[in-house]
Amino acid sequence: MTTTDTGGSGSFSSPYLDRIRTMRHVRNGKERVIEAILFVAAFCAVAVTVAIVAILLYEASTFFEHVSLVEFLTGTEWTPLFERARYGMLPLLVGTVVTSAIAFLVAGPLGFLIAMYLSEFAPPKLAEVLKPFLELLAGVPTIVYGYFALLFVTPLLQKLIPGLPGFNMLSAGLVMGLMIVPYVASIAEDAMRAVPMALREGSYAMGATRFQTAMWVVLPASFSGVMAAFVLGISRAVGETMIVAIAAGQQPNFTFDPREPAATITAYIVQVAMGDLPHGSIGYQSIFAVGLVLVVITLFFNLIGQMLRRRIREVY
Amino acid sequence: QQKIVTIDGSSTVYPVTEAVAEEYQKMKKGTVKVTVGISGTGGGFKKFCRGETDISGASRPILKSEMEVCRQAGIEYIELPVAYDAITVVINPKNTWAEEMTVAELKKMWEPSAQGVVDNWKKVSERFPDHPLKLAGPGADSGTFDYFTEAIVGKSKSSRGDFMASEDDNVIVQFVSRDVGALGFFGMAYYMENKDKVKAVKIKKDENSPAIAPSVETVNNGSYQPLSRPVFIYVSAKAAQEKPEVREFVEFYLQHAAKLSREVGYVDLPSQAYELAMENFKAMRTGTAFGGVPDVGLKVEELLQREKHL
Amino acid sequence: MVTETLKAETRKFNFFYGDNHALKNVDLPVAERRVTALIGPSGCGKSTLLRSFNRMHDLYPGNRYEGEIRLYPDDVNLVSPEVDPIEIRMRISMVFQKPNPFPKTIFENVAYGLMVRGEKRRSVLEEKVEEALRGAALWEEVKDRLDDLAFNLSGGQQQRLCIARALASDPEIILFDEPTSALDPIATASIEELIAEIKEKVTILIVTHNMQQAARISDYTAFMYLGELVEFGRTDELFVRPRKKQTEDYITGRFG
Amino acid sequence: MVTETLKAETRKFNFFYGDNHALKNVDLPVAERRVTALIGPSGCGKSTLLRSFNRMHDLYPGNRYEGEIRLYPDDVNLVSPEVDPIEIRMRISMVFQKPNPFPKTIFENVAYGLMVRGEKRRSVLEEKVEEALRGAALWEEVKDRLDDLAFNLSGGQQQRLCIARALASDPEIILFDEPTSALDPIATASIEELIAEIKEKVTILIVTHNMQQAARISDYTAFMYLGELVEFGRTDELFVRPRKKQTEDYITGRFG
Amino acid sequence: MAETQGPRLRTIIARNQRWDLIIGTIGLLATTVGVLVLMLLFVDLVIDGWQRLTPDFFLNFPSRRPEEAGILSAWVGSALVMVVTAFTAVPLGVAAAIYLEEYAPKNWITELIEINVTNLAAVPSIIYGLLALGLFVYILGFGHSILTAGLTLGLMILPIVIVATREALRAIPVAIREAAYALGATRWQVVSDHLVPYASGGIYTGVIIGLSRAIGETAPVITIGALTFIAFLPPIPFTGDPPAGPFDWLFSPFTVLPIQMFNWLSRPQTAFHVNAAATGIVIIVATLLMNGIAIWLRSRIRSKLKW
Ligand SMILES: Nc1ncnc2c1ncn2[C@@H]1O[C@H](COP(=O)(O)OP(=O)(O)OP(=O)(O)O)[C@@H](O)[C@H]1O
Ligand SMILES: Nc1ncnc2c1ncn2[C@@H]1O[C@H](COP(=O)(O)OP(=O)(O)OP(=O)(O)O)[C@@H](O)[C@H]1O
Ligand SMILES: [Mg+2]
Ligand SMILES: [Mg+2]
Ligand SMILES: O=P([O-])([O-])[O-]
Repeated sequence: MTTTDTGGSGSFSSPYLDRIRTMRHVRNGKERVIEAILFVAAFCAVAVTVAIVAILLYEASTFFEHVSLVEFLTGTEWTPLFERARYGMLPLLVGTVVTSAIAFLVAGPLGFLIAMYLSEFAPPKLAEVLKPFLELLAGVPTIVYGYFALLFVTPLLQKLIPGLPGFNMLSAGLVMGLMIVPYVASIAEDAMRAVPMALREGSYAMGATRFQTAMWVVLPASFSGVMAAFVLGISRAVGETMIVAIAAGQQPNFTFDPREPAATITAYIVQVAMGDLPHGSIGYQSIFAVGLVLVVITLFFNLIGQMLRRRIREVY
Repeated sequence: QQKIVTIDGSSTVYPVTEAVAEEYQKMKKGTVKVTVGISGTGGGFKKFCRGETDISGASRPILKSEMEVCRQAGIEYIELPVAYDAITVVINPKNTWAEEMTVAELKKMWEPSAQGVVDNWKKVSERFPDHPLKLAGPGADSGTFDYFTEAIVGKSKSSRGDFMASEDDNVIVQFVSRDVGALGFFGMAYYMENKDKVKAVKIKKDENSPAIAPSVETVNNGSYQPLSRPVFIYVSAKAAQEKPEVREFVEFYLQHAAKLSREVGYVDLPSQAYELAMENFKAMRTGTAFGGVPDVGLKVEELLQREKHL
Repeated sequence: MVTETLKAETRKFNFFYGDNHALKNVDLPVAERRVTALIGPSGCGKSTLLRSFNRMHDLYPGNRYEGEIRLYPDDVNLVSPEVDPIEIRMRISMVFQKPNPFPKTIFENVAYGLMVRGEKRRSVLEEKVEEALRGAALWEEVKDRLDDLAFNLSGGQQQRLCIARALASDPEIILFDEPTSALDPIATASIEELIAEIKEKVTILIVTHNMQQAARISDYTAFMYLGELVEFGRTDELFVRPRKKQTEDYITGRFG
Repeated sequence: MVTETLKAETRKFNFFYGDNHALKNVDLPVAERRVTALIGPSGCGKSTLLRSFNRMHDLYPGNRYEGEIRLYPDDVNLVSPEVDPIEIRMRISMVFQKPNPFPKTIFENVAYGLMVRGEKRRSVLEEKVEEALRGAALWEEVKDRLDDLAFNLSGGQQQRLCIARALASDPEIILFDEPTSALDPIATASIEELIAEIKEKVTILIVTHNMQQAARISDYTAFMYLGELVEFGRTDELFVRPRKKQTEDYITGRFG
Repeated sequence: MAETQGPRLRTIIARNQRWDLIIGTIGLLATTVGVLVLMLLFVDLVIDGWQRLTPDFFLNFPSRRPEEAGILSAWVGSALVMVVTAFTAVPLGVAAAIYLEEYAPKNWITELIEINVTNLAAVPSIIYGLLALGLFVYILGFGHSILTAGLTLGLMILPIVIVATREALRAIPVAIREAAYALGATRWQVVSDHLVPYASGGIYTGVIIGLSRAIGETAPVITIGALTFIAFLPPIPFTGDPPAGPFDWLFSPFTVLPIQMFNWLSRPQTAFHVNAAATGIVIIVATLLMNGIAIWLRSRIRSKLKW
């Protein structure tokens, strides 16, 4: 057995070591300052949320001093700026629901099919060519979509549906659906791609076709991710403004008929904002009140969506 | 220090002011900047009385409540009429039954008690067919809306709320042009540009008066009643005194208003009206000729001579 | 030496990942109802060869087969483009390195191969599933929880489930790619036992990096190196008297 | 039998990944300017021990050291919270399993350790970089392309670059974590040669899963199993006459 | 000898593969619908507006005469607003991402920040308009200025920048971080010498996508009250006399492209609608160009930096 002893010379004293030691405190101080700065930046995200909530709550609270919450949530007439002011926001809510539902009926199936096609069927080369196009579709400004809905889609629809008014929820919803297709498709595709290749190989090795593999293995494995795509897509539609403001008409209309014109929550906000905002008036506060409702709805959908998305990440 | 003239207010007056601003800035070779916002008459006055703007466009006279706000903020103003407009009631070109309407019929459609009730032409009058009625008009911040309700319903801002309200008159054109049962109203300029898409309703003051269509002549000769109206700019006296560019701009405005308002589709005032206005401005005669209550069917020369009050 | 029936064989078989020439002129016989083991250092092409047998490489673009893999008794070249890879995969199943059960119930996992074939009769499915699970020595452990998710099984059970899945559709050959490398010694032993049992019915081709395992379970062994088949022979002979220097170095642990 | 100088030693050293007790009462001496190899089956804690020597575990939350790792000659406990991990890392460098050059030029890669120390003089940097690249037997191959991106080198060259990077800042110990397992045999040979050379100057601690490699290059070998140090001794003795049954089983390939 | 199952299987396979064909075709069609809509949209705009796309259109101020009107003040306004937006979102977003990815301990504060960022990304843009109206316009008194618009859009795209930066940071292998730490680098040295440079491609991509989103955004800008006739340019940045001078451009009135488009769209004369379409083309080309650059950049990073 070897005998060992400690000590001796050794190359231990590096020329920089003294400096390293003396600089330790300076270094740590600097590191801490930087970390603090970065933390403040990260905390800005929270600050923005707090600011949003605070502003909305503050203005809305004065609104609710004049308007009862019950009327606000259950009334079917919304005419806050007129002589006979009514503050029932159901018409706006229904407008929002109907346009979002139409958008979802377009974007859900289409987005799902596209995601499945790109992740399971398309030759990789083709998928690489098609995907940027879809992403571009998501990049088109919404005002352009609004223009498209009003001046292209609506006239087209009027040829198919006689008597369709010039402003209607159908056209706005359809175009909005097209707008969120890439968004839904990309989240759903992410989820499907997260399914490990090993599962697919397992299925193919049994002699399954692409369709069988997609439906019986990939889809169940990515199910919650696909659901997340749907939910987040709906949340997008609920918050979309310019398309509905331009193409759906801006008249609060308590109807579920998609052929009718109607205002959504977002459309009401821009409509009021387009005039002047008489700071402090009930009209001014009303947009914050409905804005609050909008935030609550989108937040709700978003939380569900994130939860579903996280679940699929946890599994794989 | 940059020289900026800030203007906001009526969308009806906007085309005239925009034209003047454009010409003026051209003349000044960009040394003076003019911004023209579109907030509607009411919105414009709110900013004006907060001292945010130098000039406010208005398609109706200033209201009592607005006068009060201005007074409290110490804002004095000079009221200057710049053109005539005829609020035009429009229907779909395929609508054959409502080419002529009385003020009473319009009232029946628009008064607050119609809200949620009058939703069919039949409910307006027996002579109309059984067809759904769809209404569109400028929003609640609009002077056109105020004037229309004053003239038709009898009380400013008094209207039903369940119509398609838009500050954007073009939206109203679209609305009416695409629905046979639709009816809307806006400034004449929009009608002139969209004669192919919408049809103007001839207005009868009452059962027995003749039906008059809006046009330059009927406005000028005072027969298109009660929907002819002068439109104004209100100039802050303080700005006019302290900012030479504001003074210069307003003088430029009054000199060119006749030509430019014709150009953008409005009816110009008689030339002595502009002279009188210029006189009033130079003399800094502040206040409004109206007591804060719009006077329907007034002649411009008349009001220019009137006693002013703040 | 006994005479064996040939179940399949590769002939001057080459494989390319794009430009990467991964298999070079491989001639490998696969005897029916015997276990043939592929050994060799990491990256030598074992998995590549194994996966060629059920056309797994068709799933990815840019891959190319050259030469033949003949399947008997019908004597087709199973890598020929005219042959439908799906048919091949139905006839030749595969068990992977990491257990990869589907996110479904135990029953559905095992029945999958049959359902793919369009079998819908519940009674047939039940019978086959039980048979396969028995074959994979898993029946006793799971018979009361066939409707549980397969994810809830242990690693070794999952791997046996994958074997049951492969067995259920009566394949002619089962390919195993390091089926025990992700398992603990006890699970490993049970899988090895299983392989010894099922070779009564099915031809088996297995990749393993564990030479002891190859020695224990296989009848024939092929040693590969850098994409080439260096030596092939009866397992008992190859491990005791390797004919090539490289083989000897490898099995004595001198490299790899 | 020679007398060695002790460069470092662990004393009753324990390590925890959260609740996972990964190292148990390890007592390992590290002789100065010698190569000490850590061997053992996968998951036995070799990397964990190695990474403790330069406080890599400090980077992740929830990790805990217990016991001591003493560094000589100054005799500090290098895992004590009072000791600056940055100082330790400057004195004890590490070379990883997969070559991990920075996506920067060859020069910048090698000079980085000095730049971190605040060295800015170009002449000093150039001199040191050349010295380190010579030390890593890479100078001749790259001297004309020091401004090329390091990614353009081959795998073996990249690993030598990483060794040069570690050498450039004159560390007292270099830790190697399976430095050749991602390399081909030729590159492996060149790295092994290199290690033999640099041990003239630096103390080396190396993890390897290849027993032949441990036998070839190390002076001392430690065999670990399940987080414990089972046996430590001179390499020539340990491989020929292991004292423990487990060690023998492992080096004869009976498990692992 | 086992009999071959070949022929029996072939009929089953043929039946199964019908679905592949059907779904494959439908999928391809669905995907092309997206591409087709994009083309339709663009062609529709181009047919309406291409004739106005002359150099004069870019060099003229808006005018009451449609054929003389141009978008000079609008595109300059958009550009300046984007400068403020970028200066708001980039430092904040990158710093926040670095903190979350490299520094944040696992505790409830960072958890809170995390949840916040994902939710902020889903807050409708119009709500940012309300925030701006309440906070910047009225409480802070920035008025309807370039500063207000830039800050608003900057906050709006903050989550986009944060997410993109985090993804770029996450793509850098742990091995690179460990290599740097092992040489004795401090956390900040690792971040500034390695992580940020290596992530820069991904960060640029995120910023460009964020800006392309901001440049086409209409609703929040309308909400802060920017629907205005502007026929002049803001002061040239950083040229005025101190103290307020160099930054007086920030407080200047302005207009942006989508607002100008919206303004023209609401005119009675169809000639103005042509202008609106032309402006639409400009916006769409600008956003598509930015998106294109981002997509290109991303694919280049992917092929260049293969870890
Ligand atoms: N998808 C691929 N694309 C390109 N080359 C590949 C691919 N997969 C494997 N290779 C290469 O082909 C060669 C053979 O790989 P293969 O996976 O067959 O080796 P193996 O013997 O199974 O090794 P291991 O024991 O590590 O699994 C290797 O050089 C490998 O790098
Ligand atoms: N980050 C970690 N968190 C929790 N446990 C870990 C972590 N890293 C390693 N372990 C566990 O600690 C034990 C020792 O791991 P270590 O990586 O040191 O093994 P090793 O001997 O290096 O194995 P290999 O040869 O596979 O690299 C293993 O059981 C491993 O699962
Ligand atoms: Mg393999
Ligand atoms: Mg290890
Ligand atoms: O915009 P108005 O002219 O209707 O007030």
